[in-house]
Amino acid sequence: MLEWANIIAIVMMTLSLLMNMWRMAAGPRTLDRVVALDTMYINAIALIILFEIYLDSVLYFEAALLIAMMGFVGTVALSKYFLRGDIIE
Amino acid sequence: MISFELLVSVTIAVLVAMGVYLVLRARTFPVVLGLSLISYAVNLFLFSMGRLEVGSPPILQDGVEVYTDPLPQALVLTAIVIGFGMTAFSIILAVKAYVELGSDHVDGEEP
Amino acid sequence: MTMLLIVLLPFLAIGPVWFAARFSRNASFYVAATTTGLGLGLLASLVPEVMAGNVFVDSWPWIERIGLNIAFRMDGLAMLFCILILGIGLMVVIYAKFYLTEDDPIGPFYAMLMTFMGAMLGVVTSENLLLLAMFWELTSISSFLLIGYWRHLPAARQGARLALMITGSGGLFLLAGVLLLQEITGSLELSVVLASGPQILDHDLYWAALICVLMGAFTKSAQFPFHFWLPNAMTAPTPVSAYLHSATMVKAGVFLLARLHPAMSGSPEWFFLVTGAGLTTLAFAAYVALFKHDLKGLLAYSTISHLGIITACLGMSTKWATIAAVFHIMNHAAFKASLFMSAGIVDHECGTRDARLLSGLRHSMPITFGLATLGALAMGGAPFFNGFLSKEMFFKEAYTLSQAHPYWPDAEYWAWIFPVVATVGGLFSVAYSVRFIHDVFFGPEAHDLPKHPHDPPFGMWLPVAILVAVCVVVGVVPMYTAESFLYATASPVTGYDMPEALHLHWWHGLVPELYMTLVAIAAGIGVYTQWKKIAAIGDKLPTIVGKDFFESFIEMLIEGARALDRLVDNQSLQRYMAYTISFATLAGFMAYIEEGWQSGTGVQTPASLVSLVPVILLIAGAFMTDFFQRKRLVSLIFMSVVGLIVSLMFIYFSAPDLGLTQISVEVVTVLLLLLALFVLPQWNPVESGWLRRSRDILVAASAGIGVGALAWGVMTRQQQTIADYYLAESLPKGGGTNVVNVILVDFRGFDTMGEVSVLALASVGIIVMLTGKKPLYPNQVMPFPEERFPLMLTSVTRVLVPTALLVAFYIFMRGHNLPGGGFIAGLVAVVALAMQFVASGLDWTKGRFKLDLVRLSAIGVLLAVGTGLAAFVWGRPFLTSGMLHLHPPGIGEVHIASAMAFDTGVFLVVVGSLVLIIRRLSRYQQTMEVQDKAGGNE
Amino acid sequence: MAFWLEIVVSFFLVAGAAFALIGSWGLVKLDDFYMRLHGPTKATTLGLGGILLASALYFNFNPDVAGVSIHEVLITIFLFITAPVSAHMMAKTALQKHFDYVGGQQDPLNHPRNVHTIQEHDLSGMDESQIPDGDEEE
Repeated sequence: MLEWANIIAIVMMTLSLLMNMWRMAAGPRTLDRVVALDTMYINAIALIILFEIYLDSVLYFEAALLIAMMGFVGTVALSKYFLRGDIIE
Repeated sequence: MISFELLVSVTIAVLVAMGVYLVLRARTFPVVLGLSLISYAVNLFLFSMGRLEVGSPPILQDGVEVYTDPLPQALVLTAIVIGFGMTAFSIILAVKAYVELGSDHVDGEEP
Repeated sequence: MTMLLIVLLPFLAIGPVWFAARFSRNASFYVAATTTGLGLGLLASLVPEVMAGNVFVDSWPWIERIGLNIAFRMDGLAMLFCILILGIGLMVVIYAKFYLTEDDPIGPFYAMLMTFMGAMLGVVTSENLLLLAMFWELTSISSFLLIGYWRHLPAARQGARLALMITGSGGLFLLAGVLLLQEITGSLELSVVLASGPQILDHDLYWAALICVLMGAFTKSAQFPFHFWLPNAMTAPTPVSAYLHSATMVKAGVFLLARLHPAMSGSPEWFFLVTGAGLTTLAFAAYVALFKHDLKGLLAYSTISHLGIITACLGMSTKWATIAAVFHIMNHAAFKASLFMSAGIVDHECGTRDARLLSGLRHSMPITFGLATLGALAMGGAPFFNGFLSKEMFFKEAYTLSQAHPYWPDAEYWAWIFPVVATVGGLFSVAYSVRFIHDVFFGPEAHDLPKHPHDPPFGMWLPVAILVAVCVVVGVVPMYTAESFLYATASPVTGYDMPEALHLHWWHGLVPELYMTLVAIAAGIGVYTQWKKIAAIGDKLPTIVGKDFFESFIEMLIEGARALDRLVDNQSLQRYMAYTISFATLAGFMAYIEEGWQSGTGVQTPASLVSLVPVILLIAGAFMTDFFQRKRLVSLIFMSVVGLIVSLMFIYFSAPDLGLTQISVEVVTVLLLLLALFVLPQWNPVESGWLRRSRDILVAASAGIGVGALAWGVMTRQQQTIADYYLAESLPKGGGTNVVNVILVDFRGFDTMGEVSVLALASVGIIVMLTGKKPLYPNQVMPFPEERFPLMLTSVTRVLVPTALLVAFYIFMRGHNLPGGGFIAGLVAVVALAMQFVASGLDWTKGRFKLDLVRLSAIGVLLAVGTGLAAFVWGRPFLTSGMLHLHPPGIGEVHIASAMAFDTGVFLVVVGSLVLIIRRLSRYQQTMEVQDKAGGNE
Repeated sequence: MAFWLEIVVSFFLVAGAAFALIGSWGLVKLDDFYMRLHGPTKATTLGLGGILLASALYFNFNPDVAGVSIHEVLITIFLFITAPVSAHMMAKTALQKHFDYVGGQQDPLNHPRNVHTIQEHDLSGMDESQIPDGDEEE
């Protein structure tokens, strides 16, 4: 059952990734793309955790952790770029 | 049949093609982006020389016998970092050129 | 051993000579003179043996694979040249001491002279032909330096360049010739080559080898049509001209002919080519010499002409002609060196060497007048001088040729050309000798000279006197002075096929050569009296100036190269890149076409439909990066999608370390590009037409397909891996279970060390680029006077940054056993610090984060290197790692491998360099903002 | 692995994924930027929380998998701190840039409540076309 649940979850996550990509491509504003990118990062974390459950392995948690961190920094930097232009003042 | 080998090859091909197209643009910024894309492709290419294995990372564990090839990974790891060094250097070169020359055309002057 | 020492001595003296010049000119001079004298002494110890007919060969293996040995050979010919080089060398060293003024740096001069002397000695004593070619090129290079000694004179530089190009390329021909000889005879050793004369003559490659060797010899000896570099080299200081261009270097060419004479002569090719070149040069150069106003120019052409005599003699290749050639080599060296020195004295004392200005110097410079006259008589071939003897022998041989020869058994009317040309050459030789003396020393005394002339100091005329004495003594009593010596020196040239005895005399009775001499002398004096009229005729004849021809040839080459360059490179990077990439792609496809492309038969891993999605995303991301390339920011966002998916792929395909690295690098790259984008324009203008775009798409697509096909071809084939070694040895030898990290810090630690050094260097380069005065350039103004640091962000980062640094530390510590390590930990720390910069600004952070980042990365590099060096303490090779296993209570087992220290070094370099880059770039922008504001207020 | 645990884990997995999917669906479907921001920041974050919870249960209460894993906690904390902040930043940006929103309301920055903000800052002399955001055409 868990296996099936896992696979369903993975399919759903990939679907949402595709939707994010659609939003990213469609825009219309650049900030929409940034939101989509941020969402993609979060979905990627989810995918990695699902992958871990699938493999019964804990070797990939750091990747999830780092993606969470990097996604945040990336989004913040982009937002700051819109706000101020100069991201590091 | 779709195989991972095929998918990765297609990926590499697309990355190279897109990267090359960007490298051929007339402004410095796309050229830097293109170089980044090409270096993704190159990293993937080198990595794939160790063949593609799912779920057998080269972390030694008791009772696990199958590991993927660690050597290309080690090479690619440094390649990623060095690639970053190159990107950083070229983008700052672009900034400097723009500031000094007043143009970010790759030839240093507006056509 | 003695021979090696003779050759090495001058080279060993280079340093001391130069060094001594820092103390005094005299010290340098004494070192140079002592060295030369010592060489002469060493040579003297060999002379008796060589005179007795012995040949010494010493050999030490050097690069045996290509047949190159350090081998020396001392026979009569080598001895003759050694005596010339060292003897005249000594004269020149003494003369130069007085000739050079205080302004001329004497240390470099003597150092170059010593280099040349050593190289020349090497040429004449080499037993190995390849060694000879090497020394040969060294003479070209050192003569280049010597000719260009007065480097402030453009003419000197041009002359030096010309000489180098002609003699240097001749040297390349010689090298080819030598290799061909090796091909023919199977050996580079002279003893073998000299013994296989018939084999060489019969070989198919004889022609090619002969041409190559002759090119080398003719360029060096300034034979027509390669003569023109020699007059242009007369811009050199006179000691150099006397040494290189009369006595030694130009003789290297005829030396080569003489050296290979036993092996390569005896064919019609040899006869016609060598004799033809010699006679042409002889007559042509003697004619030109007559009309030269520059004394050294006159002497230069005279030298060419005399070299022509020697060449012609060697070309005739009969027993007596060969002996005449060797005899003339020594005679010419003696009188021409003395004349050059006399010309130098005149130049030195009068400030000019223009024959039109000089006049009547016999009153003010009696000693010089006497010595120069004697030298000129020898040059003109007057009886009782050494020049007379060898010229007589030459005339005799030329006359003999007109009578009969193996190639034309009966007397042919055209064969008269030999004695006629010889006589004409002699005639002009007499004419210019007379002119040299009469113009300079006779006539009314000149009063408008730059300097007031008087006789030079003793040291300057002594060498001239010694040489002139030799000329006279040999000329008057050849049977007691030169006979046995000539016999010994000429033997190797004739292949030890010598007449019983030589019987040198200046009176042979009323023979044809005597009439030829008399005609030459009488007509020569006649020509001199009418030389101005003849010159008027000569001016009307078309002249081909070799130098101009050569210069225009070089100009043509350069122009051709430029045209080719313009064809492929129109200063457009785009076009250049397109060509380069197309060419590389094409080359790749050529390999496919040639070898045929097919996919491998290895096992393929089937992929699920789900795994198709990331690939689609990646392709879409990459495509959008291109599609939106004109909106740079959007393009950048799509690129970071590509980075994200690539790192997911790494994770999926069992490379967690790579995934971690990729995602961190991705974010740092985005930060950096955003920083840069703030300065750069936001959009790309539309620039490419559809044609250009289609071309680029074509190039890009074919490159992509090529690389993709290659990847597919490789991946579907069975793999030969060396991974098993690393997997098996990682724990026992590297003390870690994360094999990737163990490879990085241990097995391939040397590579990693290089790579962190590159990273550190890149950051240093970036600092340099962003340092200095920033030019004012219009830039995006700050759009919103909003709060600079959003409160929420700032507050959250107060918590997040320490957490992130903790994560970095954690990843670092476990890196040896689980995914992580110095690179990744460093990147995480960089991102954490960058987050701090974004949230709170540079100034805030700087107040709390006081670290010299340059020093940090330097410490990192040193730590990595130091860890490697530490292995030496335990007597292990560089970068061997040691291990320490600790069991502190509560934590479990802790490995402390020395690799940990190495990894720390990596960590520090990554943090230092990357933070430095980011900080420097944002500082740069701030400076520009300040400038913008200042500019706006004015 | 206990059956009940499997049920719980499966439930959280599917539920979490469903929330994430809904979040992305919202990102695609909703009409203006302010609305679209809701999907990812709320639904997706919650969905990820569900998946993380499932993972924590799976790895910590599963006798088949050795060891204790606290990563999920770390990630959860990290995510739940950062997600609001990034959402805040983006919303702030959108406000600043006067993004339109559906429903006929005026520019939020011109709302009476916000007028003083504008007065405080002298916007004159600022050429807004120079704002870097990549949206405008040259």
